[in-house]
Amino acid sequence: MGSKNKKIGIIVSLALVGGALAYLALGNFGENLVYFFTPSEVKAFDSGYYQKKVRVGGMVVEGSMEAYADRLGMTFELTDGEATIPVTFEGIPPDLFKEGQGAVVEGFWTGQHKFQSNLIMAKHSEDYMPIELKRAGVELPRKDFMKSLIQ
Amino acid sequence: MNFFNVIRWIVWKDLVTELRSRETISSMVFFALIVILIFSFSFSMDQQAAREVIAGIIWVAFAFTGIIGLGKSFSAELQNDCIEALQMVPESKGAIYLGKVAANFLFIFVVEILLFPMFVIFFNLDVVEEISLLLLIFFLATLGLSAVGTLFSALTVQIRAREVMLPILLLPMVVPVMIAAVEATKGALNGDPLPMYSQWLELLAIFDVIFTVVSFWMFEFVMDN
Amino acid sequence: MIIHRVIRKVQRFQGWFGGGAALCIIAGLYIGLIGSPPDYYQGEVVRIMYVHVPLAHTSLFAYIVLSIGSMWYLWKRDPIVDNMCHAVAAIGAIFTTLALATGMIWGKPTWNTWWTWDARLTSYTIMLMILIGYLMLRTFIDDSEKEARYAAVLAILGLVDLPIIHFSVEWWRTLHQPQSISMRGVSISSGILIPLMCMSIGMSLLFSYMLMVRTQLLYLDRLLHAKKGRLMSQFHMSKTDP
Amino acid sequence: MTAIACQAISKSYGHYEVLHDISLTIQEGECFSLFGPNGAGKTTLLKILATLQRPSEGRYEILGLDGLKEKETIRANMMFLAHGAYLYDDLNAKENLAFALALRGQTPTDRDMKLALDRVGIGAFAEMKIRNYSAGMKKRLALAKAMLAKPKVLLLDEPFTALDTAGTEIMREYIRERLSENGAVLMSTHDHDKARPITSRAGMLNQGMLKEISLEALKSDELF
Repeated sequence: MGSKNKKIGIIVSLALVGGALAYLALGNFGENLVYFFTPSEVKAFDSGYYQKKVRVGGMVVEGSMEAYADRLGMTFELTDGEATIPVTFEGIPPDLFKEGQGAVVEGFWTGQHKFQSNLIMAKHSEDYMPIELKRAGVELPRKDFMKSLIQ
Repeated sequence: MNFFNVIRWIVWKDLVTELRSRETISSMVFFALIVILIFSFSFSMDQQAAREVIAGIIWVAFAFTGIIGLGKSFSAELQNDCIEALQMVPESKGAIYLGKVAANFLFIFVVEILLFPMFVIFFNLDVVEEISLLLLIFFLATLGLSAVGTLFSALTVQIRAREVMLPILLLPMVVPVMIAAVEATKGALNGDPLPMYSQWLELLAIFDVIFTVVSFWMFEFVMDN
Repeated sequence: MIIHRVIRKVQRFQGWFGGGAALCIIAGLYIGLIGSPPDYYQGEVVRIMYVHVPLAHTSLFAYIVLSIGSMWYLWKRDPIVDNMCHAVAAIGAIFTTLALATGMIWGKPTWNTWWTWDARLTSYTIMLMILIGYLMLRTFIDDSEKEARYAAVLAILGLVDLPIIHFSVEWWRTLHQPQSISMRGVSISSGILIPLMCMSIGMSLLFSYMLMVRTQLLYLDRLLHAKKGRLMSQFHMSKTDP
Repeated sequence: MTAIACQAISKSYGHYEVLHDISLTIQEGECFSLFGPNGAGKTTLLKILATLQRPSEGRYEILGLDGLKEKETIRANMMFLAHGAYLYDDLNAKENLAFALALRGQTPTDRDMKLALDRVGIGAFAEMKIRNYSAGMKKRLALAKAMLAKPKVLLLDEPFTALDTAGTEIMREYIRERLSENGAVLMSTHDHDKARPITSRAGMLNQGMLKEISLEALKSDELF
């Protein structure tokens, strides 16, 4: 290939890759590629999503946790600050699963607007501080969980 | 321009030898048939359960079949040391790359078209409405597979243990193609609305563009010292 | 060539890198495991972070070094750059394996799962597979020039592939927490930050030290092979010459 | 003008150095014959000069062009008849010729191809698949390819193996024709009787080292 043709080749290549990368970066289609949905999104699901396995992430609402009396499992509510959804869970939750903390649950959004789950994953934030400081009421500069939920 | 002539002649040569020997396509088809049969023996499924996993099965079968075709593409050049003649072509090696990608794409795509009815029969799929969309998914994913696969075929054919190294190097690289193809196929077979999985088609197209360009330039270093 | 001069200069301080690494890692482990307080949320489990995070950062850095080195090799064809790439791939594979293992040990008590196909985990796994494929590829080629060329091609393709893999799994909102130290500020209190920084610096120094030693080893090995081959052929020549 | 000039070329595979410090100059119109026992490195040297392999050390020029940088121009003016004939088993003789020359950017007419095939004596098998050819016929077809390509520099690896007496004469006649048109030829062979009539200079390659030998020495059998 002559050097002139090589130049044309390089320009075409750069244009193609640049265009693809720009589309990747500027296009908004990345929004749909998520590991988990937020409760507001779940509430807006149409019937196409019923009975499909999805993951939902949010904060466990304080005081909403209620264990079943007769079997393993519980109900609780999950919120993203705007919308709140009820979750029923069967099984043993992880140790770090607590009220007021983040969690990702896997399961189905039913037509009755309840989330049925059998797997809870505790999501922790990127904040780390000693327990004494926390007891003394020291807060890190930003709000604990929400920033890692919505970057 | 000689660049495009070389592309044309490479495609012509691969098609003519394939039409006369029928080695690649027949071995691919029979291999894939065996894979389909084994899958359908090992999962005896109702239609609902099949929907969940069928997209994955289809693409596992297509990827393995594709690897057979891609491996043959350059191992055929080893007869009478023809690969050395390709290395001595007084033209950018990218022309050979594009010709080979076109031929490989054609072979794999034809095999996929031949095999898809088998999946429909063995797994009781209902695909009439989505057929054109499925063809588009096959087209984009096969292009991505052959773009990377042609490069690795040329690379592994010139080293020891070539049959083992082709899948070992190729499969990790095409993970994005496999993820996107499976997700899009799943969406199409479920009859989901297109916007729910159109981003996977876009991702396939982006992968195709980027990898064809990068492999085009890297092919120079694989075929030439 | 300039790279040889740079390597020779840096290598004079090789001992400092090794010593610094030992010092930082011993201090970091002591503060991290004994001296520092438990986390308010994760408790004692947080201590795995002192090993996991530095390993993960270093292995990512190793891949970046590998791909830059590979591009440089294809451009300049300097064999010592290839020795460096070979060295960094082996060390990177070890660091990546350890980062994944410690991550799994951390994930089980905190997330309640050993493994999930989250973006960061997936791309690290593929990175490890590419590195292993890279090291395997190198053992199957006799011609060292060809070996270097093909290995570089593989590394560059991986460099293009890894962001797309990361992207194609999930773009944002992953189970993995975001980075604690970023443009937006630091969200670690100092009692936990100090051992983490100590370990990070120690691990980077350890990586650099290992890289220097191994590059040197491969370089000398290559010279030795060349010398040996030359002596052998001269020996045969003297026997067959009348 | 100098056709081939290589300076201090070395090549090693792993532990073994195949070529050691080879320097060689061949002028236009010269035929250099390379002799040596099996495993002496003849094929490796030819492959390096054919731009198929990169030397571990040293540099070379062909027609005044740098062998590591201006490979594409060199290739357009050079032909390498290697041990493998570079032919596709499922194509016939004419298709093989057309394909090989098209890759070089040449488009021979049907008549040219027929003439070349007749000249090497396989015109009757022009439409036959190469798969059914004998080794000697394949060699003749490769020669026909070189006749159509008309290269300025011709590299030959064992040109006389598999050829019968008539085939050997056709090969020698073709080499003489290239030399008369100011081409340069470098060939490796161990058959000094067949090579002597066309050799202008000769060299002995042994254990990776090259030593030039006189034409008189070629006639005596002591060397071999």
